[in-house]
Formats: sequence, structure tokens, C-alpha cells
Amino acid sequence: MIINHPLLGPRDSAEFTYMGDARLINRPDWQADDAVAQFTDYGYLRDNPAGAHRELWFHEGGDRSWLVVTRDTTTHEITNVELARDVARAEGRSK
Amino acid sequence: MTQSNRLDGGLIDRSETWSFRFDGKWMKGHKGDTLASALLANDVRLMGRSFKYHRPRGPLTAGSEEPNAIVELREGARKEPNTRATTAELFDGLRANSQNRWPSLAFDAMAINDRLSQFFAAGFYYKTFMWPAAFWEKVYEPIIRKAAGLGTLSHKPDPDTYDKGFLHCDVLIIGSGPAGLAAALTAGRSGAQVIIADEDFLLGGRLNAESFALGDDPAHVWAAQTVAELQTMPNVRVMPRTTIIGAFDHGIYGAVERVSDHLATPEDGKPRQILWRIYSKRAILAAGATERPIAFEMNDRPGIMLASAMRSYANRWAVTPSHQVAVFTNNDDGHRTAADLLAKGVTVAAVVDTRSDAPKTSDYETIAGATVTNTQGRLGLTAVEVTLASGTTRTLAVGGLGVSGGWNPNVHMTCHQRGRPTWNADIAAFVPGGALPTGLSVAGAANGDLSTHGALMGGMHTAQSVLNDIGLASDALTLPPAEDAPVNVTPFWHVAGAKRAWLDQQNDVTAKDVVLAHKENFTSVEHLKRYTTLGMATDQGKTSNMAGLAIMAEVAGKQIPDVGTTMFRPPYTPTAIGAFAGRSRDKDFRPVRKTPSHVYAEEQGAVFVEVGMWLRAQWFPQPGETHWRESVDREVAQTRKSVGICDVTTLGKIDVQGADAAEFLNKIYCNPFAKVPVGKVRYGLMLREDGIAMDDGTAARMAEDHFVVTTTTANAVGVYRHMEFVRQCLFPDMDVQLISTTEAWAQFSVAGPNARKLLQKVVDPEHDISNEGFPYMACGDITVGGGLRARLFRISFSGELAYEIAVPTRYGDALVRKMMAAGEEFGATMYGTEALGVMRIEKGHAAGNELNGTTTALNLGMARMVSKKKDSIGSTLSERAGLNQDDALKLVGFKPVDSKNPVPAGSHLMTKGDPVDAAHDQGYVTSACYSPELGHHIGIGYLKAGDTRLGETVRLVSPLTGVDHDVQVVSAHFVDPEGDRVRA
Amino acid sequence: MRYSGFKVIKEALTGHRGWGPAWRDVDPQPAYDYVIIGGGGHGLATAYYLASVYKQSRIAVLEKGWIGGGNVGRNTTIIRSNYLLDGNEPFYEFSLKLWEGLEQDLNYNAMVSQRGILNLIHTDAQRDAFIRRGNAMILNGADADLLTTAQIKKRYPFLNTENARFPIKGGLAQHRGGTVRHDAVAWGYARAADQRGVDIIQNCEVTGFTIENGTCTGVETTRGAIKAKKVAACVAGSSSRLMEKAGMRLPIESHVLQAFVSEGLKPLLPGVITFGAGHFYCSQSDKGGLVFGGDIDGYNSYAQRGNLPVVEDVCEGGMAIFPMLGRARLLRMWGGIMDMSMDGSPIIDKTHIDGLYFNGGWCYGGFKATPASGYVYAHLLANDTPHETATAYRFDRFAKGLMIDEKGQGNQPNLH
Amino acid sequence: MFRSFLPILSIQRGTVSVHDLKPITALGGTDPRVDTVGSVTLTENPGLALASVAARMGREAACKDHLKSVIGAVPGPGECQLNDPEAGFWMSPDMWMVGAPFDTHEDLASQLKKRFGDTASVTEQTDGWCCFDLRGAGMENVMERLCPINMRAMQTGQAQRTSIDHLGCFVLRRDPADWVRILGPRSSAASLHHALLTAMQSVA
Repeated sequence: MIINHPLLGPRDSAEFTYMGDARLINRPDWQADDAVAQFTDYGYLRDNPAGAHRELWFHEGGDRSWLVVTRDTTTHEITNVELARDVARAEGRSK
Repeated sequence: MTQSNRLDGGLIDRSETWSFRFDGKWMKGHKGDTLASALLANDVRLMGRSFKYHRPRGPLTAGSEEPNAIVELREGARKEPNTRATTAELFDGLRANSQNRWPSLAFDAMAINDRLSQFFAAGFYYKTFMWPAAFWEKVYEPIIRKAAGLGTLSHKPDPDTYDKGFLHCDVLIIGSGPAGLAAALTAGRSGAQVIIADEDFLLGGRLNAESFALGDDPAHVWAAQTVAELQTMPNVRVMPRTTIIGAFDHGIYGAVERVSDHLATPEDGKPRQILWRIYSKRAILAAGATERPIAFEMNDRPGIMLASAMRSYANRWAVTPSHQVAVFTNNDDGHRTAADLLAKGVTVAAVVDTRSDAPKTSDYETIAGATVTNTQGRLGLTAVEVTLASGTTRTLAVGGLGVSGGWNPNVHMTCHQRGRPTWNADIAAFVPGGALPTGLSVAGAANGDLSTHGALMGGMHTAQSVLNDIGLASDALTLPPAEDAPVNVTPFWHVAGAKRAWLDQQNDVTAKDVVLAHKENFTSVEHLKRYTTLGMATDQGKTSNMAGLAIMAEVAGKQIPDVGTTMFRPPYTPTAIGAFAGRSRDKDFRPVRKTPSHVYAEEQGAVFVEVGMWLRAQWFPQPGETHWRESVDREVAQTRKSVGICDVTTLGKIDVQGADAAEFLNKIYCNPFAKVPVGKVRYGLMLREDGIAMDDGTAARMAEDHFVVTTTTANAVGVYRHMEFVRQCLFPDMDVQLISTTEAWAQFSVAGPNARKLLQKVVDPEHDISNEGFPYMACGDITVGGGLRARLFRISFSGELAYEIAVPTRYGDALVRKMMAAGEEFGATMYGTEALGVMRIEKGHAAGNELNGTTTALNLGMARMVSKKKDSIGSTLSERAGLNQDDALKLVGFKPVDSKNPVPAGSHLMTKGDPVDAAHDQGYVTSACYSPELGHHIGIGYLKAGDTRLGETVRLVSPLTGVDHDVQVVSAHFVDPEGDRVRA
Repeated sequence: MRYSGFKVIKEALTGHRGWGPAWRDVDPQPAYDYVIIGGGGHGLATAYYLASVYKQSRIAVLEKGWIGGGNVGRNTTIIRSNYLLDGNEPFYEFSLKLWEGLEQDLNYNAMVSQRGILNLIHTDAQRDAFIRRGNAMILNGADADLLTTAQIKKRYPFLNTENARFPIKGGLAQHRGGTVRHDAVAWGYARAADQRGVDIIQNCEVTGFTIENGTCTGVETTRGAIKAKKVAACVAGSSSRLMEKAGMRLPIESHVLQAFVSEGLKPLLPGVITFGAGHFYCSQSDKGGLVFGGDIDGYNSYAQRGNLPVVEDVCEGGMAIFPMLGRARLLRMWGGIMDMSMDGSPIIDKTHIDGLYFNGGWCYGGFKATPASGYVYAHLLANDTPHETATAYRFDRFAKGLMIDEKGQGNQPNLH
Repeated sequence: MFRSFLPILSIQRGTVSVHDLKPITALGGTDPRVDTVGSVTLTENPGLALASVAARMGREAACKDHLKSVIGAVPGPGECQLNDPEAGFWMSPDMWMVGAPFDTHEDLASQLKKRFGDTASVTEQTDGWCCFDLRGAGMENVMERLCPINMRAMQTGQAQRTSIDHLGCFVLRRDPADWVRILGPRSSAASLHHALLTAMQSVA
């Protein structure tokens, strides 16, 4: 596959390491009353859609950026690639 | 032996006459021959035996779709089983042997199967061989396995090498027939980066096999001229002998270039083949079409071949299977074969045409509305029986029969991403359909455009449209006038009533097998394929699938497209496994990582061991030491007694800097780091988010905003990746920067009571490394040898007074020599990974065997380290009940009750008196060694509620290795439990 | 009709006129006691054991395409019970025992061939781990055997022990492991279930569940609504897609695993062998093809195809231990979709919806599990209590922290 | 083989240490290895001092100013600033590798830290890498057997990280264009060298 890196352009996916569902960015609050339940959902449950899937790829053989790639799991077509750091900030993560 | 079947003309080079050997017999051929054409020239039609019935077979085709003429090419370690004689390029001295026969090709004992064929109908083995049960492995299966299989591998390492490579292009053109050449010329002249690849060694496709002209020249001349022009273009890469094997995601194609297969042996340093990964913006499939046979009784005798193949042999290779031939066709194209062979002086007995309105000519006899209903000739065709429209039969004495059932576009590549071909009734064949691989277009015969004119125009127009897609302007070509005959075919798949009519000739699947499959409800195409093995042979069904579908449609009373199509999968033709592996084999399977002291260790005669990619010194044998234990025991004893040195560079080192560096480590480690003072090291335990221990190591605070973190050797890469995830995805606004420095610093452990004394001779005097000035867990920048920058950490894995000292890697070799010289007065010893392991086990330090991906801080006896006052990765899920049960495994030590006994790692533990079974399993030993310090074997491992069972005697069992004795549960800290030594 | 040597001979002599369909093609009835979704190996086995062992009736198996078209028809045919953990080993050993009697039980020759499986050892740490595993196997009543390099070399003389980047230091063998003709497993169970009255309905895709106040009472299908007392999902590879229709999110990701077969060759490999320092395992089919595979591609996918990097990685592994393979040719490659679970182990459990049951999460261990999976699932369906060998395969093990993680990789499905 | 660096690298030449430890090259020798096959020459290059510079959060602008003043430019993604030797190239977002002649700037990292102060995190990288210069007509043919970089399209002044023989390497296209510099993990220098040499023989 070819991942169109937002900074480096098209790169062979063999340069990347895959982690999966981009929801892993949304780490729950450790102080919530039901923290264990929230972390269990966060850690273990997946939508696993047949279709568009937002997923995390690490450019291990490249610039060491984590990317959020939107890829169709039935055709492997990639429709969007973002820097995970920007996505994380946009989703309200900070320190 | 003369080339009695060699005709005039052809595209072979008669000035080069080569000798080759088949089944021990030497013959002659010419440059430009394939093994098959050369054998035919020498009147050899019998080239192989079929898979199941071992029937005599000759070539059905003249290309890579060949099911029958497969041989063992070459001999010795270079033997290549199942090689198609129809594509194997002749070279001088070529040796080939027939396969899957015994004792000889002409007399094959296994041909008895053919006599018993009625017992071997499709799926027969699912219904028998069940009694008695044990007989399957012992009796039936060995016989079946021996009879099955085709050729034999050499059992010797492949002496040739393979390369991999990467190519980039705007347009990849697959196939070099009229469509491919027209497309390449269009794209080439437009200035696009073009690759044109063809599996053949002579580019031109059918243009080299036909007798008609393009404009004023023979077709093959235009092909040669076009190829010559393409070769002059710097932006065009012309790749003969190159098969595009598959269409992968996003315009990536796999290609195999056969660099040396046409040579006796590859040139020095050159690969046999290259696997190219081609990155294309657009691709054009111009793979042409494959003629299909008609199924009739006994249609598999040597001498019976596709009409187009017979034509190729005559026109391109100037050979004929026999001087008396006939043609059996359901379309006009079959008549071309008759005309071409006639023109070459071959006698054409007749053209048997299934159509009552078959075209007639005065050149040869046409028998219209007739069919071939039987054939004769045990090892080669001698006659065919023709049944006329009237029902009366006629016998034609011929040694060759060309069969033409129409043409199937080569749609394979269009299916590689699950596109489904669609039925085109005009040519009675499947054409590309469904979702094609992104960026792939199809032109020419592959697209159902079966005339030469159509192919030329299709190639040009397709090229123009894909060039337009990628923003390149192109001009139309002026193409020569070419034949534009309409396809005139009346579907005719098999002769009614034929029983032994082969569809899949290699796997011996006949028309009646398809009927049986239908009877037993294996009616879906995939069931048909799997139950009868239709299309599963090395030719991948290129000449057989259609007839199978047609007959299934007939018996099921359906239309062909309603029966379905089978999926074509990569590779397009079978591909050498060596090509996929490239250079990554033997010692070069993976790169080697060497430590900074590697050269020195080699000089010392060290024994090396693979640790991940690293090669590390395992121990350093001294003169007189005959067993590894002697060396290891000495290294341990000497280190504990005086001082030892070990290269620990392989531990991962990650530079963590930034204003939030400490806060970041607070997230990464389960124990607190915010308050670590500058100049101090702290041990850290890293959890995965699921609460399981991920890795452990140390973090040294070199400055307020600067830590040097160490990881275990095995987890260095994973920990770095994890840290980047936490930094970029979880806490994107933390001011923290990471970079690996594992390779940049040569790091040595200097351990033992004399460690300080030794280092004081190496470290420059201005640095105070006394116990007061540089206490346990201190760290700092120093200089050695008169000014070389270095780092010193007072940490201990061995349990002794110990330091780790680091210098820039290029100086590591010098430093270890300097330290060993300085240590001479103390009898300093180098120690390897074994001694390292012994000392850490004696101290009860966890390592890889304990951090096995299922153990928690609680299991490791470090529950108290998990801070509840802060958020850190894994702390929350580590609270789950199942991970905190009362009888949770705890890390403890074991010593044998009988001190002679070992405590082998991997042994399980049982409570005394309990039965020895899984239900009563109490735990297992993770690491073990002989302790020179204690004088007996020791082990550490996990025991249920182990921390409450110190002193208890438990039963250690290893039924796998025949171990069963008692051990006592003790603290894992065997040596210096109070830790006085490290602070000395 | 019963298969027998006599029957085969009789039919051979009479032109095979007497054979009937291996299973009937039937239309769905409006209601069943049990509707099993998925006509793969596990679904058909479940139906068979429900009918034969648990004496249940009114059973239907719904298959969206053709039976055996999923992973039972696209795997590398290996059976073994060489597991480490107590949650797994008894189950897989139970499965292996069922394989050993399968053909007489089904009256169908699936070519169960106990030719042995061998895991190569390349490091001391690996040996420690394999010894622990071998002991766990024996303690669970399975067989295991620690072999020296010399013993292995006897069986595999062409193994690369001279020039290897990662030298071979021994191996852990399970001699009762082996291979089975994969398609025949689906056909054998289908035929045997059919003979016990099970309706096998092909080309019938489930499009939704009928759920009335917390209870599942049937399914919507492309061939109409079907009522059922109990609905059993058994569609590993598509589990998330199916259960999403019941509003469930699963601890599962779908990944593609490629497999490969070479051209036919005369006998070469006596058993199944696994490379321990890379991704490669291989056996030889009775037809002579080398059947081999390696690691999953590693990204979520429902497309039954993979990409080049994994093909190359697998062949590199093959050449590392068998340098003669260079001149054998890869004939076909294909991909299957794996239910990769969060701890690498399966789930066989009731769901939170009454009457709806789940079987999935098989990662790439599903084929060898086929008989036991069907058996214990049938047990759960018939009794509403888990079979003794499958008590750990519960949904709630993640919430409770009772993961069954053979590889110790945690909640990272593509690493299991 | 280096032109004077000072005009570009405006930091002071550091005090060259006078210690008594003798370095060895990445390939383990005392002198750099040179191999010529056909028209292509492969040279081991021990003459590089390297340090990574990563901008501190919120100090990116100031860090880039320093970078510009030190190497004359701020290389963007995929770019390197080519002075001899390359003065710097982009590694990852807000992180660059700065290089200088080893014999005059062995203490590059500390020099840079003085210059950048708290606008950047600076880490010595000199011995994290081995360096090979691959030069000569047909260099592209060698590279296309080694890595997926489109060498025929790569321009002088571009830098890419890629994988060669399973090893993560930086490839920098230099001037003249028949010259690439390859930085690979130092501990695997021998394997990398073997892969490069094998490819040279393959295409010769």
C-alpha cells in the first residue's frame, strides 16, 4: 500500500508500523468514578468497521510521526491522512 | 538426430546451432528455440505424464499456459522441477529430464492408474481409505503421496542468488503484443516514464506468431522496429523475460525478471532473477488472449494442441508436430492455422469445423458440421476419428491436430483485487468487469478486442486516456493497416457423449468428473474447483476453467455467467520462491548488530550468541577451559571477588529532553519520577495500558530537563515507539523531545569490589568518583583518558559495587582495552551474557524471562511501586480483580533440597502430595543457573502466593525432560539481600 | 447413503450413477429451534454435534455464500494442541482427540494425517519457554517431545544448520499434530449434519436480528425472516460486521492472513515445521504442494488478499531454513480474514441478549479448533452452560483481567 | 575531503580533545574502507560529527532562527542543506540533524547547545551512525536494487529516510548528482556495507 504522508508525500506502507483504531487517542480520565470500566472499553472494544476506518500508523522507517489514516477496510483505498498530533490536539488532548 | 520436423523461415537464428539433452538423448536446436519447439523439431512429441492417470502428454500450447509439457530442467542443485518446456529458452548444453514417471517416460508403471481410472473418479478418496483408522498414515497416505506430486527438488541449497529492486513509472504496460506496443509507443513519445514488460524473451506477442502483414511488412518486422524505437527512448524501460505476477494495492505491481534463466549459469555476481516492486501511477493490461480447446474423446494425445500453438510453432519456430495435420475448430481462426501450415509445406488432411456454414476454400478440405469423436496413438497421435453431420465417421491419419474453441481474454490481473469478469456473448468469453485494480486499464485482446487492428487502436487510445488522466498530452500514432477480421465463433465446448474428454489435462479432470460433481451437489464454481481439482494445477486453469464452467452450466441448466467465474489470484504464473526472498537468506537472512567491543572480544576468543539482531559475547574461554561452565563460573567468581567488565551497549538508550521531561516519565513509568534529583538514577517499571509489565530500566537525570532512559535490549524499539505514541497522541502539548542514542554510546558495566579502583585509573582525576562524591545511583558527565567526554552511572545489575561507563562508540574499543590494562593488577576479567545472567539471577533481578508479557507489578513483587497518586500508563487497568487475586503468582527463588539437583527453567511447580497435573499447577521456573557463589543450582520463577510460602518445599516437575524432585521456596535475592555491596 | 470401499467399487463398475448429493439444497422453513449463522467449519460442526451428541432437532445453518467458503476453505490445514495456558490447552487437546476419531464418526475421509508438528528453537530463552509449554501440554494430557538438532536433522536432512543467521538449537514436537484436508472438513460435517436432518441453506445472508425486549427471537435474511428459539453467530472473520447488527462492539479486529501453496512436488516434508526466528511454517499436502504461511499483514482488512511485503517476509523465512526452496515455485497465494481478538484467544459465550450466542475471535487458530468449537458451542446452546474445556472463553474476561494471552502481547490484536 | 566549514557553520571550532583513546571506524578498522566496482565507488566516511536539534515546545521560531544562522537555512521535510558536508537535514517535525567535520567539530553537540540554549534539545548523534558515500555513473542502478526511493527523480539537496537490507537509513542526494550519502545504524555497518557492495556487483 501507499500512504500519502502529509509532510513527506507517498510512502510505501512497509515503512510504517500499525497500531489500529484511532480511538486509542481518546484515553479516558484516570480519576473518573468508573475509570476501570472506561479503560476496559477504551482498551478492548473496537468498531472494526467494514468500510472507512480511522487508524493509527507509526512512520517507524521514516520521520517517526504517528499518523491517523482513513482507509477503507474492504478496498484498502485511503481517503485521508493526518498527523496524529494535530488530531489529538483537535480532539482536546493537551498535557 | 536431424531436425526432421523443422520447416523453413521462422524467427530462430539458424546460424547458432546448439546441443541439448532430453532424457539422456542429445539433440540439436537453434538460438531462439524453446525446449518444446526444439523437441518438436526433433520429432519428439511425448514430453510428460499427467498427474493422476500418468497419461502420455505433449505440448498443448506454446506459452506459459502449458499444462502438459513440464519437465525437470537442469541437473544437480540447479534442478528446476515442473518447468514448462514451452517457455524454457534453449541454451547450448541444456539438460532436461521428464518427471512423474517410472521407470521411463515411454513406459510408466504408474500408468496402471489410467486402466483403473473408473475407481479414481473425482472425490473418490473422500469416500474410502477410512478403515482401519490407523491405516491412513501408515498405508494409504504414503502410497498416495508417493504417486502424487510432479517433479523433485534437489534437496540441495539453491546455488543461485536473487535480487530485489524497486522501479517507478507513470505508466506500466503489461504485455508487448500489438496493443502493448501501440500503448508503449504512444506513452513513450509523450515523454512519460514508461515500463513495458513481457514474459517472453522476444517482444511482439502474437505478432511473432502470425503470418499476416502490418502495412507492407510482416507483423514481426513492425514489432521489432517498434521495440527498437522504444529502446532508444531514455524515458522507456523495455523489460523482456519479465512477468508481472500480481496487481497489489495502490498501483504497486510485482514483477519477476528472469536475468539468467536463458544461460547455463548466471554470470559472476549476477542474480538468477530479480523481484521488482513497481510503483506505477497507471497501468495498462495488454496481456492478450489465450485460445481454449474443445473437449472430445481422447483429446489429450501428444500431437493434439491448440491451433494457435500449432501456428506459433510453424511461424515463429518453424516446426510442426507432424507433417500430416488436421484442425478441429468452431471458429474462423482455426482456418488460419490450416492456411499457415499449408504455406509451410505441411499436409493439412482437413479442417473439421463444427459449424455447418463453415467457410470453404480450395486449398484444403473443410468438413463442415462435423466433430472429432475419437483419436488413436498410445504415445503420440496417429489418427483422429471424425463424425460427419450425417453421422457417418471418417478417419484421418494425422500426427498433429490443432484445436480451436475460441479465445479467452487474459483477464487475470483484473481479478487480483476481486474484480469479477463479465460475460461477452459476441466472443463467447469473459471480459474484464467489476472493480479493476485502481489505476489499471485494459487494452486489446485482453479487453475482448480480438483483431490486430482493434488491438493496435485500443492500445493507442487507452494510452492516450491514461496519459490524459495524469496530465500528460500525447499525439495519436499513425498505425499501419492491419487485419480486422470479425470474430466469428459459435460456442462449442465439448463433443456430446464424450466420456474421457480432458478439461484439466494436468490434473486429469474430465467432463464426466464435472457431471459427477453436479450429481453430488458440488455445483458452486468454488465447490466444483475444490472437489474435482479443476484448474488447481500448475497452469492455474488457464486452458481448462471455461470448459468446466460450460459443462456445469449445461448439466445445471444455467447460463455460463450464472454459474459464475473462479477467482484468479497472484502470481500470474508460478514464481520461484527464491525470488521473493532475494538476498535475505542464510547468514544474510537479517542484518547483524555488533557491539563496540566486538573486535576486541574476537581477539579474546569470545563465543558469540544471537540476542535479537545483536551478536554478543556469551563467554570468554581461557586456555585450559574445556566446558562453558568453567568459563562462566570463573567470570562470575572473578567479578564478585575482584572486578569484571561487560559490554552492555545493547541496552536501549533514549534521550528524553524538554521542560516536561520529568512529567513525561511520570506517565511512562508506574513509579514516580518528578522528584528525581539531577545527578541521580532511578529504576523504573513501565506498564502497558492493560496493566501488564512492558519493560524496565533506569532513567538518569543528567539535567533538570534531560533524562537518559535505558530499556532492555529486546524492547528498545517497542519502548521508543510507545513513548512517541504517548508524546504525540496522548499528551501532544508536553514539551518533550525524544531520540534514540543506543548506537551512539559504547557502554560497559564495570562490576566488583575493585570496580572503583579500576575506574579511578581511567577516569580523569578532576572527577571525584569516591563513594561519597559519587554514591550509589549517582550519574554524571565525566572525562576519561585525558579529556574524552564520557558518562558514568553508578548502577548495578550484578549486585556488586558497579558502574556503567559510556564513551562515544568509536572509542569503545580503546576504552575496553584501556580498562582491561588498568585492571590487570586486580585480575580484571571480561564477562559475557551468561555470567551477566548468572549474577542477575543470584540477585533476583527480573529480565526477559520474567517480563514475559503476562506478568504484572504484583507478580514481580513490585506492587508498591505502582503509584496511585498520579496518572500513568497502565495503572488503572492494573487494578482489575483478576490481576490481583490472593493466590496471584509471585516471583520467588528456588533452591534444590538435594544440592546436586538442577532447577531447570520451564519446570512446573506442584504442592507436595498433590497430583501432578494441570489442575494442581502452582507455577513455573522462569530462569535458572548454577550459582558459583552458593555452590549449587538456583532458580527464580512464579509461584502462587509465593511470597507467603518462603521455606516451603515444593515439587519441581518437568515431564518433558524427565525432571522430578523437591526444591525449597526462598527469597529471589540469593546474594547480598541487604544490598550492602552495591553501596560499598 | 453410507460411504464404503464396497460402495466405491460398485459405483466405479456401474459408471458412478448411484451417487447422490452430499447434502440437500433446501429452502428455509419459517421457524427453527436453532439457527446457526455461518456455514463454515465451526457452524457446520456445531449443527452436527447439536444433532448427534446433544440430540437436538429443528436446526438450520444459514450460509451467505457457499458452505466452506470462509476460513475453513482458505487455511494451511494444520491441527495441533501445543498451547501453553490452562484456558486454552484442555480445549485444543479435546479438539485434537475429536480429530483422531473424526472420519469414522462422520463416515467421510478428511485425510486427518498425524504426521507431527515441530517448532524450531533458536535461543536459550526460547528453549526455556518451549520447555514450560511442553510441560504444560503433558500436564494437560497432551503429547510433547523436545528434540535435539541432530534428531531434527535426521527428519529434515536439508534443513539449514550450517549457514544460518539464527542457528537451530532444537525443537518442540507434537507428534499427534498434523494436517487435514480442509475443504473435506466442511463437506464431511455438512453431509453428516444433513443426514441427521439439519437444514443447510446456502446463499442466505443474515441482514438483521429480531430482538424483542432484550430477547433475540430470530433473524432477517435475504431469503426472508426466520424465527428461532436460539440464534448462534458463528462467522469468524465477519463477527464484528454481523454483531454490529445486534448493536454489539466486540474485542475483535479483522485482519488478513495470507497463505501460499507451491507447485506439486514429490514427497519432501514429512510433517509440519515452524521457523522460530522469523515468520514461516510449512507442510506438504498429499497432492505434493508445499502449503505455507507466516504472519498476518497487520492492518485491519476485510479484503481477502494481502500485499507483497508479507509475501517476501514469509519466503525469506522459508529460504532461511530450507535454502533449496529457491527453485520451487509459488503457485497461488490467497488471503483469509481473521477475527483477531484482544488476547489472541477465542470467545464462546452467551451475549447480553437472551437467545443470542456468539462464537468467534479465533485469530488464526480456528481450523484446528473446528471439532471442539462445534462441540462446546453445541453444549452451550443445548445447556446454557459452558463446556468444561471452554469455561475461560467469556466476554467478561477483559473487564475482569482474566486474559488468555499465549503470546503476551496484550490488547494489540495484530501481534497475536 | 571537506572544504572549510567555518564560513557556513558560524560556531567556534571546539577544543579538540587531547585524550589518548584511539578511535576505530564503523567497520572496525583504523582506516576507512574504499571499494570500487565498475564505475561506482563506495567509501566509508568516518569524518562526520552529528547532532540532533529538536525545537522546544513554543520555541520553534527562535530555534529555527538559530538553525538558519548556523547552517544557513531551515531544511523542510525531505530536504537537506548541502554545505560540505551536509550542514543539516530534516529528521522529523521540528527536528533536524546537523553535521560538521569531525576533526574540527568533534564536540558539535555541546557547541550547538551553547548556541541554541533552551530553544532546542540537542543530542550527540555522531556515533549513532555509520556513513557511506556511494559515487559514480550508474549509482542509480545500484540504489534501485536497495531501496524504494525513486533515485531518478530525487534531486540534489533532498534527503529521505528509507530501509536498506532491513536497516533504517538516511539517503542524501549530493552535488554532483552521481553521489549519495547513506547514513545507517552504526552497529550494522558491516551488514549495510555488504548489502551495498553486493548490489554494486549485481549491476556492474
